[in-house]
Amino acid sequence: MVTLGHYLIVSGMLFTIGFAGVMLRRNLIIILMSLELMLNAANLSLVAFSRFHLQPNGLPSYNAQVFVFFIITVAAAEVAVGLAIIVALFRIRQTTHVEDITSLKF
Amino acid sequence: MPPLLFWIFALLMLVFGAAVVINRNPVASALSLVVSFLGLAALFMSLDAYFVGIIQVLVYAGAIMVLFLFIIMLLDLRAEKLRKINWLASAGGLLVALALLMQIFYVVGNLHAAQEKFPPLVGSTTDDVRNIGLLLFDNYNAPFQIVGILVLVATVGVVLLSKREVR
Amino acid sequence: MPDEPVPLFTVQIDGVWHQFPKGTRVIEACAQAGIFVPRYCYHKKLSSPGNCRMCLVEMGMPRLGPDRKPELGADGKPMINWMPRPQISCAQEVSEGMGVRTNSPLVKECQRGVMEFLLINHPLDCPICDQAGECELQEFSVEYGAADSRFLENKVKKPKAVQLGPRVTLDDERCILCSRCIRFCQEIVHDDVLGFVDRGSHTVLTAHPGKRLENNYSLNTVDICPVGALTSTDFRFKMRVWFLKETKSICTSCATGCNTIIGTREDVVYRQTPRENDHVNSCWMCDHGRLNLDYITSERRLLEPRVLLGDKLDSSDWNAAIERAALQLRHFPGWETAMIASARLTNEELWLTAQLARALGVDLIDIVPRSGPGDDILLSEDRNPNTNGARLLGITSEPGARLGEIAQAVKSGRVKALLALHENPIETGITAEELSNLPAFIVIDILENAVTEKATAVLPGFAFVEKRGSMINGKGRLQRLNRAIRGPGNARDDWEILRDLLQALGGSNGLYSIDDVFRQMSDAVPEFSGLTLSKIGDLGVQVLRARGALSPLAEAKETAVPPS
Amino acid sequence: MAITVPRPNLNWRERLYLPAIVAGLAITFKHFKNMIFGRTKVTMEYPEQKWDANLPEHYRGAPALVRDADGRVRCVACQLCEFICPPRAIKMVPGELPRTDRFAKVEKFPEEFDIDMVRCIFCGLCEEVCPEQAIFLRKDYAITGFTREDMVHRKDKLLEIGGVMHGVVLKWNEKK
Amino acid sequence: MDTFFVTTSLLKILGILFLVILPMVSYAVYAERRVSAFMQDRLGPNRVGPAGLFQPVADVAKLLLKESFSPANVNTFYYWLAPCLALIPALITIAVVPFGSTLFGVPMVIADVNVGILYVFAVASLGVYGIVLAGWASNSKYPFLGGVRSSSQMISYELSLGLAVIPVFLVVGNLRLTSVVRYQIEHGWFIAPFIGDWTNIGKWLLTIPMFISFVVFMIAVFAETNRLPFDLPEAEQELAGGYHTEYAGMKFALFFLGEYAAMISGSALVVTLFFGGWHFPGIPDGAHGWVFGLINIALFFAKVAIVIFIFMWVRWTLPRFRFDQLMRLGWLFFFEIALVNIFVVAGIMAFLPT
Repeated sequence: MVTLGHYLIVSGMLFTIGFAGVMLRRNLIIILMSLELMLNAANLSLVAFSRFHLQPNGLPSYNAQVFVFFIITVAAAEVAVGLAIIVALFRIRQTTHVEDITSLKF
Repeated sequence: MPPLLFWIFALLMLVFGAAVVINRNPVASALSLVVSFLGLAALFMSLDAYFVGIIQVLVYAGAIMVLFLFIIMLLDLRAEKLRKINWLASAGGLLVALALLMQIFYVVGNLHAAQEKFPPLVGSTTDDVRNIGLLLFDNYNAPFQIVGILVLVATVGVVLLSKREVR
Repeated sequence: MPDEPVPLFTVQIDGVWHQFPKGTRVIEACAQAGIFVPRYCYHKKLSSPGNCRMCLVEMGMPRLGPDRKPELGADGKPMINWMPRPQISCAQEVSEGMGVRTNSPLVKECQRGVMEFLLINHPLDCPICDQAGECELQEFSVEYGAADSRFLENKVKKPKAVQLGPRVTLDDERCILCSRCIRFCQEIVHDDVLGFVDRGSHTVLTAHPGKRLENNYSLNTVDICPVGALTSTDFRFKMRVWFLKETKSICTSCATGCNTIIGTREDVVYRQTPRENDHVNSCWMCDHGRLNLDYITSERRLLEPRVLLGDKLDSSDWNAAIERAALQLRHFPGWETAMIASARLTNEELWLTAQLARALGVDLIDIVPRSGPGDDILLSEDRNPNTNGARLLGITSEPGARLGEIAQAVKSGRVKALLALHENPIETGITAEELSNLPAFIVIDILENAVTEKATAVLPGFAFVEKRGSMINGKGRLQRLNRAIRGPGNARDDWEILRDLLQALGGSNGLYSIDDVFRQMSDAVPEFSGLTLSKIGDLGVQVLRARGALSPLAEAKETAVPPS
Repeated sequence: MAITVPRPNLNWRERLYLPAIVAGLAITFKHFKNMIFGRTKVTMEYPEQKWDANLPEHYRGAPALVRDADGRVRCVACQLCEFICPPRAIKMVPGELPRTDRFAKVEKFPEEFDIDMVRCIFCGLCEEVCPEQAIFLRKDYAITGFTREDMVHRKDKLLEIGGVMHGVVLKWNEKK
Repeated sequence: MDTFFVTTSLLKILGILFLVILPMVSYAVYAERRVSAFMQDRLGPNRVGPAGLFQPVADVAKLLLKESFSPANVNTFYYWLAPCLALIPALITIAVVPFGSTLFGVPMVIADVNVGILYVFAVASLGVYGIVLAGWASNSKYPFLGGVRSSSQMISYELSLGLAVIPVFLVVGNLRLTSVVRYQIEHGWFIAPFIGDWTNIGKWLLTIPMFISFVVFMIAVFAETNRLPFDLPEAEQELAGGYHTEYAGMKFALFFLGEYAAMISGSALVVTLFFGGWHFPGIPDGAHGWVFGLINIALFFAKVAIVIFIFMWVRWTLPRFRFDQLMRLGWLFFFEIALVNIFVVAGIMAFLPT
């Protein structure tokens, strides 16, 4: 039987994968993708809690799903801005590698 | 949802999530992320959150990842594959990540509610779009407006950032 | 030629005054003035009987005044008294103050009339006739003849496909009775076999009773026949001449090195004809050399390199074959190796052979002499085309002098490696059994023979029509061979084989083309200095006699070339 | 020099483009409708309907060798067609007629005569150049085969297509 | 989940896929060739079988028997993956479209989910991967340009596509496609207000924005399916075939079939959203007998066929746009029209209760 714990563990593992990606990879685009993984891990937890904590009328608590909606929206905006920055960086430095971009001024 | 399907989709999501990090080719990473998100959307649906699941596919798989793919292809990142791996830093990062995972296991293991089953739904979830919409426009109207402004600002920012300097 | 200066005569041709040496025939004077006079019976190497009447021109002598001095016209030149009738220009020699008109209405009328007479009995079978395309009757009837025939009667029937000799077939209907062939046999070969019989329209060319046209120069009559009457039995009906790609080359059947044109189509040699070179062969060549082409398409041509793998001679690709051959050569020291080169090779190949001998440290090297009865015309006693080249490049000092030594060394087992280039060692007295006992026996040749089976490596080369290069003829003239066709199968140009062997033995040598080889050779050989393959030209360069006295290497006997 | 083509000034109705689009759709639909109801008939359904009957007098189909009224192959292997052929479709090997032949005086005949119909461009130059009126372009146009080898017309095939030609000049029978 | 549900679902999936959609896809190719021929006063394929009806079979046999090779220097895995990705999204869109009323009491829709139209958009947006990957993996400049063009075109027109249908759902009040059909049965087709209660003024008023919605949606579907006049990704004259230049044999056929499958799903959506789905005035639904159930299914696909014909009709009439014109049209015209249209419908809904 699948319990809340299962979802939380899976969510935690996904978060860890994303975290490891941010820590290990030096490619800006991969780092951005890993960030998305972490955000989605949080989403999974939120939805799991939403299903777990029912409203008095017996429906899921939709507050959490509204949060997920916001997270997805903000993530989309973040990716757009992030990728725009990466493209701008690439035009100047011809690289997307974080170790090559160490000076603040470019 | 049958446990079997849960495990299939969870495994799909985790394996391809790991593939995102492990793959040296950015295109492969991006495509792995798409599959991972599809698994995640399935998990959302297993939690009776159809709207969120579909939005996940629509926004993430359909829009954001296309954007990623687009940028990767346009930037021609093939040279990145040749870089050497800093094994020391990698080991350190992995250690920190493992520590985090241990912590999560510990917390979830000690969480009482985590051992409980999901309570059965009383009402029908088929109207979750309506319910979420009502909640969004009633209780969360102000945040919704703010997110709208945020998206607008992001749009302007992106246009500014990606504009080539005209001389 | 007498040493005293030849007097020059002033002659007016078509209104322009020219000067010609005494003795020039008018037709030649016109040619030197750039005016072509049509002719059939005239041939510049033969006498002028004047029996075709095609070369009629108007002539005139200076009008003499009462003082027996030419009267001068307004331009200060003599006035000319034109003769009322046209004269043949081939039999008349120029004289002082002579006038010639080659394009007057009278001349044109005469030419048209002569053409019409010639065509009366000439069959209109150009589609069949082998001469079509190089037929003077065809050409002149376009240029000087009338468009239509007015002849309504039946044409005279004459013998067709008459075997004049073993190599010449006559079609009497086509003969226009110019007598070039008769005069050639009389004047050049001194073998008087041909003549005309019967009268008028029924005159035919034939061999004298009991004689045949079988001298060694009979095919030259085919070349000089202006129409398709005399045909080469060998070439007859094989290929139309306009398909033939003509490559200037030389004959390699004897040391004379007659200049030739090789007619080929799609890598098939169809005929070989002499090319005019007054230093060598005038306009002629012998039948023996002309027809010595069969072996090029022989069944026995070697088409693929073969090397000994295990105990079997097996086909191989060139890289492997060269490598194996080089390996076999390198295995033995120079004093255990002998080389039999050939005077049929070009200078370039002999040069590379010499280089190879030096690289291997080989001292035992010679060529196989080859001789046969010569004649006083063109055929040389030395049947090798490049003996002088072999001498000059140090392959041999006296051809064949060391062959016995080589045979002895092979017999005694002192020599363990033998390299034969375009020669069969059996001719030098080595038996097949001794050859099969040799640990290394490398053959570069074009035809398979009894000993190629005994070889440890067989490297197929090219025949003379397939390669470019130079040779020195018996009179010390450096002449050039040109490639007429591509080689068959997987065979390869000999100089490339030798170059690759050299490279396999000693690394890169910077030779990428046959011109590179000649350049390297001309740097080292003083006789060749300043020359390149292209500078040799079509007519060759005298390299051995040009330096003062006759080179001791050259043959003593002069080739009798008729005065030109 | 570049020429700037002035763009026409469109009024608002034209700028809407919709009337033009609708008009275009109407035109294509009209053609569609006419085709459906069989009112348009522009295509000839080739294998069923042949246009042999409509072939013009000077139609240039497959080249072929002809015999004359005496049954003699008219070709004397002069190879002029081989020479003139622009795509080099013609190949022949000339041979010598035996002395015993009725037309031995012709001396020459084509031992092999191949026309590669894959290469042939039906230009008719071979017919034009032939001094013996031996090769004619016949009206066969559907030349098919499964292999390249099939598409090479050998001498017998060419003679079969060519048949007997009447009314040609019989030069070898008459005065000569 | 009971066995009955699983069994009927499987039957529906297999039936609709193998009996209807796949034959329809292959015959759409044949129809395209015939229609284009007729419009150009030709005959089109009429050799294989009666009236050329077996042409698709011959085509498939030919394409299947062709050598399936990968060119040198392509990214082999993605090169092979791309054709599959191009076909699958187009096919699974059909899952939420009601293609009939009921048959033996079983609703004729594979998955009647409450997020129907969102599902359609979500799946359709995955279709771009096939094309982008094909363009990128081919490692060749024309396919790459085609792939880039295609993805920007599809992303751009997805906006118009989504915005164009919002008025429909504003009126219906539900994202289910079955609800859309039911609404139209009760209130008349969106595109034809005279069906049903024709005295209702509000319905007539709504027809104007609905027609605009229909036109914008239709045009956006043209762009989404890469069909002329929006076939820039595969413009032969400029891109030598675009993203599938390097493909041959069955892999090429998958792209081809994907394009037609997308056209069929698009047509099915148009029929469902604006033409009352399987409904036709006067014909009862499947509850009155299985014959009517079958008739309803036939009706639905007949309507789809008509819309497909319109697709072909337009293709063989209009010339291709230039790429900047295409993008300008999408972003500066249809996007705004669709937005304004939403406000108009919202206004009508607010002030004119039906």
